[in-house]
Amino acid sequence: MTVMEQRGAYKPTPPPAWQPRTDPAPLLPDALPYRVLGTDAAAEADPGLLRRLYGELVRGRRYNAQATALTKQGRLAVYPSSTGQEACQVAAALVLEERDWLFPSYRDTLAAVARGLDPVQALTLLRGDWHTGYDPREHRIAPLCTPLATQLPHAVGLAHAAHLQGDDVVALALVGDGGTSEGDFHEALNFAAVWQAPVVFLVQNNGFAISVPLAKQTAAPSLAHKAVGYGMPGRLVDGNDAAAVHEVLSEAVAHARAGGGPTLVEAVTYRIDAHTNADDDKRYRGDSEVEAWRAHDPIGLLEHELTERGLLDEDGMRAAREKAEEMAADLRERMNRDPELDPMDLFAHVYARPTTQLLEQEAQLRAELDAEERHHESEGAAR
Amino acid sequence: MTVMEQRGAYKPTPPPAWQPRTDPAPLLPDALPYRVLGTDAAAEADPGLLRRLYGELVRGRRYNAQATALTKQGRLAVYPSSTGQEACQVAAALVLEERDWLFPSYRDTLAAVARGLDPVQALTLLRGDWHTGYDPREHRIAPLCTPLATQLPHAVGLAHAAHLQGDDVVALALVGDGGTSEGDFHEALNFAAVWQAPVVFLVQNNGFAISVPLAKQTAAPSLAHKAVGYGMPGRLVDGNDAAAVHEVLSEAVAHARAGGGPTLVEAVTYRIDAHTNADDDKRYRGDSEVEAWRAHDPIGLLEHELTERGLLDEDGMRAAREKAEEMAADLRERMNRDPELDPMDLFAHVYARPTTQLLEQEAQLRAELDAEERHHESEGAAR
Amino acid sequence: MTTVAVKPATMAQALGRALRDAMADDPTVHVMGEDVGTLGGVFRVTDGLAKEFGEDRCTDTPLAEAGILGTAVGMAMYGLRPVVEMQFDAFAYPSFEQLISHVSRMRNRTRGAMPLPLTIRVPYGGGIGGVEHHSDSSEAYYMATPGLHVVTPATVADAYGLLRAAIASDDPVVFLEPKRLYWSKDSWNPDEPPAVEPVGRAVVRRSGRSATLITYGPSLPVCLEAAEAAQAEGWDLEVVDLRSLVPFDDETVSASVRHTGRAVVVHESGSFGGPGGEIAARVTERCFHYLEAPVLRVAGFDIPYPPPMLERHHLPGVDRILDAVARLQWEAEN
Amino acid sequence: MTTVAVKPATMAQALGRALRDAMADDPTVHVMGEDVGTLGGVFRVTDGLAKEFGEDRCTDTPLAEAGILGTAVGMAMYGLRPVVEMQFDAFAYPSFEQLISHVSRMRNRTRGAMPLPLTIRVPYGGGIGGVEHHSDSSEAYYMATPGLHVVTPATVADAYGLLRAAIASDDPVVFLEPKRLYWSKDSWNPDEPPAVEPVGRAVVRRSGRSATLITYGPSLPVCLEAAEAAQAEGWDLEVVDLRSLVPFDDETVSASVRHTGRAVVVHESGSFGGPGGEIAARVTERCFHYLEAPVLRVAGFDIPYPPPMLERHHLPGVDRILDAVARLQWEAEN
Ligand SMILES: Cc1ncc(C[n+]2csc(CCOP(=O)(O)OP(=O)(O)O)c2C)c(N)n1
Ligand SMILES: Cc1ncc(C[n+]2csc(CCOP(=O)(O)OP(=O)(O)O)c2C)c(N)n1
Ligand SMILES: [Mg+2]
Ligand SMILES: [Mg+2]
Repeated sequence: MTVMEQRGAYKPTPPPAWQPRTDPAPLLPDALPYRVLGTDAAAEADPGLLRRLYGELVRGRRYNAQATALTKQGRLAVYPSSTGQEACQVAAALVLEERDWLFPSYRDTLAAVARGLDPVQALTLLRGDWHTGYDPREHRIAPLCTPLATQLPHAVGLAHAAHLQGDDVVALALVGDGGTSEGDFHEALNFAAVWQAPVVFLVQNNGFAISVPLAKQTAAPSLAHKAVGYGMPGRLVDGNDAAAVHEVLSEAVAHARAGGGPTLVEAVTYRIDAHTNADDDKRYRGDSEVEAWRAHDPIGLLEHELTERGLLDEDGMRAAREKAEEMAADLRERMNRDPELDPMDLFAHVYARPTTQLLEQEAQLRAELDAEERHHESEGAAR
Repeated sequence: MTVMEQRGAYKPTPPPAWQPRTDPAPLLPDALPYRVLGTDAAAEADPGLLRRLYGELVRGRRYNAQATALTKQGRLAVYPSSTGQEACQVAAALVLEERDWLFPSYRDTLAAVARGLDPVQALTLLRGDWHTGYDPREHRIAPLCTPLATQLPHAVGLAHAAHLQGDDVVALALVGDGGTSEGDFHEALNFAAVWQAPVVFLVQNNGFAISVPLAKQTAAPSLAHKAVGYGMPGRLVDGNDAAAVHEVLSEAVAHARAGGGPTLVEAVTYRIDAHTNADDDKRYRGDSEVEAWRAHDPIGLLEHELTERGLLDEDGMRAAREKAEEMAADLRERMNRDPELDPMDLFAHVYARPTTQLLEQEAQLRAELDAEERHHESEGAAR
Repeated sequence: MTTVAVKPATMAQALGRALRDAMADDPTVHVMGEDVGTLGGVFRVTDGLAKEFGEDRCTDTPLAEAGILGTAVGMAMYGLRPVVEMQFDAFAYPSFEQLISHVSRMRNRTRGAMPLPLTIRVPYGGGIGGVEHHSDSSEAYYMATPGLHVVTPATVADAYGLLRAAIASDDPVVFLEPKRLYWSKDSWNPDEPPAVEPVGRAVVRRSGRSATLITYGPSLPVCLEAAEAAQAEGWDLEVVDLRSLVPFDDETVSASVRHTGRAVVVHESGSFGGPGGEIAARVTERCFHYLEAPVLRVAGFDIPYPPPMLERHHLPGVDRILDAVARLQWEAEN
Repeated sequence: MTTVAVKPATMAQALGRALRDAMADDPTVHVMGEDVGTLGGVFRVTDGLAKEFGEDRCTDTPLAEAGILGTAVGMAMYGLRPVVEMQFDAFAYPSFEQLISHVSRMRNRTRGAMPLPLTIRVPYGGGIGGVEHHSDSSEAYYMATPGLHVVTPATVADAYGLLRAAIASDDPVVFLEPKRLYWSKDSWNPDEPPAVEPVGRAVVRRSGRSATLITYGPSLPVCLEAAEAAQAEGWDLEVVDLRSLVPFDDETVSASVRHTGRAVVVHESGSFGGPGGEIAARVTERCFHYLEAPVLRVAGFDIPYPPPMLERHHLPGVDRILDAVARLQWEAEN
């Protein structure tokens, strides 16, 4: 239609009714990270839960220390420690029902362990053993995900599928501050909001993506502010305050389960150790920053609260430490045994049934191994 | 460090000072799309600018009609019309200085034409002729971009490069509502904000991505709300109100030029025609919706304003139409001539210098063409 | 006995019918992608599915290919069988990280505990006058990614049979649909759709003694035409339709080449690093002493896909195939 | 005359030096990527550049590979010469849409008006005990994308010379850095870095008469070792280091194979659809009548890259190369 045809009939009208698709106000995070410990809100926290969180934090810290030690002994190929982030790891595990799903990144083995996974299974990948050490469906823990943020659409799809099937299942996905810059973060959150999928996104903002500080990662007021751009609520929480993280995540999970859709939670925390054992954090940060965060330690915070309120005494602390030591000793002991891998597994699971090409390659490797063995045997016989 | 080593020294402290990296309030868009025409703000608009916009809108509408007609005559392979969106197209072109860069998508040939590009050059791609019909550097118009949102990081990089070189250049990038769902949108806006690059993003929210309505694309309050998640201002504007779009974009460009960083502008508009000539929009939308938007037509709105205020009379309208018809006649005439393409160009610009592999393939094609020609000649001679 | 109405169907219709039947047979089959619901897809392959099965089973997604494939992975993790549509070949590229890092590896990563029965439909290839990014032949990327099956039909019956098999497969299948054959027709009985074809078997479409044309998808009709034309030159060409690039049917292909002693691989995809190199290499490995000449390749040039007005120069046509056949060192025979 | 200190440098250091010298020579050269600034890169290749040239010339970007490559495209459009680092092979996949749809096509799209002088550095390959996604050999994807150059050094000197050439090139270059050779050493004179090598020339690293090993990057040292070991078996192997996969140096490779009459292609990348197929096919096309046996391939298996504890079974080693050489139908010779 040309403008000529258009004229005459034309009466200007206001644009067809525009209205926001969602009210933005309730989606915006609070001005400051939500805290419980050391605030008035602490009085309302369930003592049983706090004690449980405490035990898990102590065990988690010990787990981190043990895993780090195992890298030094060559028993782990690499370990990205979550020391300092235990409150996030533990709370993420504890808010879930058995039927729910956890989507961890490479840094989140502790969350899997806190959920009940055998630490040796959790560490299989990082040990240099097979890529995944457990059956994800049995534990409802997705494989540890290395390509950043790529696990987020998986969590959305799984939650959506469960919802479509009428199952009352929530997915909780973990991602780092750096991971929020990836396109997959964006696409996942958008799909989740459009589909109103029962999924919770927990960003552990630990200040760094390897060496890159948050200021080079984003100019946003907070990462939680990204939520409004998808039409989901954003929540900001003190990530070292286990009670606060637990409360905020519990609410988000309940909201999702009730059909309210996804939530984005940013937990402000700090990575106390280097990125991994292979990293040298002296190159990009000073001790004073680390020290400032040590003084806001998740275990210390909770321990202080519990002891102040008479919910924890020396005996309780000792008991927690002992349980942690037991776990560590068992882990150490079992990680010191060499895992047994079958080279033939290289071909076993590429497809449901190997292609003829793979069968040929399998035969080749088998022949090589047989030859190697005969060689060893004959060498042995010769001696 | 285990929790054991940690205890004793520990004094709980509040978390190291947290503060928003940006104040979110000024980043949020207004509750309703900004309008000028038909509101009090119109009185302040520059009459000269309004008349110029009017002339361009009339010409733009005629251009859209002519291009659509050319598809029916087989003179264009495909045409994605911007009928109904002329206010966005024209304003985007007019707010830029000559040294600035425009990053159009496949739908934005009109913006390029309004910027001064020869329509035949703008339509080269859509005609089935070579991929880009003009020298992007000469016109500071990037090639029409088909893979959605992929032009956005280019705009950011170019603006950033100009800024680093000390050049006073702004880039304006166009994208559709559908394109905002792509990861590249997210990554581009994030880089832009972190780098404070002088770039303006204009989302033409025309209600659809082919057949998919906005409600299936996003649950956000508005697309402009996405800005806060990157730490840049988001602006919402009536995309059919040329004066309003011009004002909002001008401000954003000035802000960027002054070193204030990027802005995200959402222009609410409507695609009056089908997605392209190949699309059948009856499959996904009713006439009444289209009619409602016709009553809020960008040309009608501006014409009404101008005639009401005595800034435009029948003569002025006729003059605008005549100029538009001239352009259309010239375009029609030139598009009816067959373009001349040299098959050898297939190899000429793959690399700065063709590889030996390409030289071989070039020789092959040349031999084939020579043989074809000899064949034609001998056939001609035989007759 | 009732007489059955045998009427012509296009490849697009056969694909749509395969989706419909799969969805009817198995409630875990979900179709998703851009414009697949209300519109029925830009090629109308999914026409009617949203109406018949509801928008939850045939879903218009947001516009984000990595998101589409990534959420489909999650759905498959939960036990569904997603069938994803990528709108065009080149628009699948944003999903490559999900494809390579997850789709192809999830089963292996979990030692079989978490297979991904996913089908990714990708309209591919040129010859339809499409502007930039609408005519890519991207099969080399898929072939180089272990863990994927790569399947492509060339006939209406195979479009049905292979798509059913792909959806039924417990492994991820990249299902390449030759765009320019969407409107090709064949008669079939709509009450009795063609058989489900096993994935991984090539088929000899034309028997011959002089040389073998090895091809697939959009190039099959061109090769059959070339074989007809070759008769005039005294060549009796055999034509093998691969149908499945992964797994590769070495048996059928090698048997044919051992029989003829000469071979040309024909495809639209670029030559360098394209499928033809792999095919020529493996045929040569297996048939070296039967070969009278090196296996030749007729392929697209090693250039970005050309604009519509030049595409005829790029696409392998009958003449270029015959030229290659002529170069198969026939004099050596006598 | 002063005596020059010749001291050993690692490949990582040579690469760093190449970046430094390029930045010093040309102010339009910009280095960007994840952790390339303050940290100096996870392999320390960019160590010191941010300090010497400022963060605007050596920039820690946000964590988004498509964004990194996409903004680099824009920077190149404005006349800069970005050198992008992808942290690991598998983490380049998110950038593939930008790579395929723009980086490789911009010059062609604009008929040469807008070339993209971009270098993309990609650490690749295995053998370093890396967990999943840290050991991919992704060269097949790059080779199948016309418009890209694909270059990979195997020696310390080439690391310098080829990277300088890549940065100086007016075309986009994917520069593949063999991770497990980062710490390989060679002596050089830091005051007089090695020559800038032209992109596109293969080089014979070892002369021999019996058969040619065609290889590149991480497999070169393995091939040289195999060639030494082969002597004991009476085979005198020639070893060709391709250095550039695109453009491919047919001349050097064919000359060698015509001379020896036998060839094995060796690479870490998977065999099916990998570089070896292309190489074997083109060598066979060019040298058919000189070949005593089909060109064989020794490559990684067609599987996702294995966990560290199994990678030694996957990587082509000396024995596997010698086995292939043994299968080159030596009996046919007599
Ligand atoms: C797609 C992708 N790009 C790059 C990497 C390499 N990499 C591993 S961890 C990391 C930093 C991640 O930072 P963040 O998301 O904040 O998580 P954190 O390590 O702090 O837990 C990078 C760049 C990767 N794993 N995946
Ligand atoms: C990456 C990518 N995916 C898919 C397409 C196919 N496609 C072309 S236009 C279009 C819809 C775009 O909608 P929108 O961004 O709202 O822009 P509009 O067409 O409305 O201007 C789609 C899906 C594409 N061009 N690029
Ligand atoms: Mg982090
Ligand atoms: Mg739109």
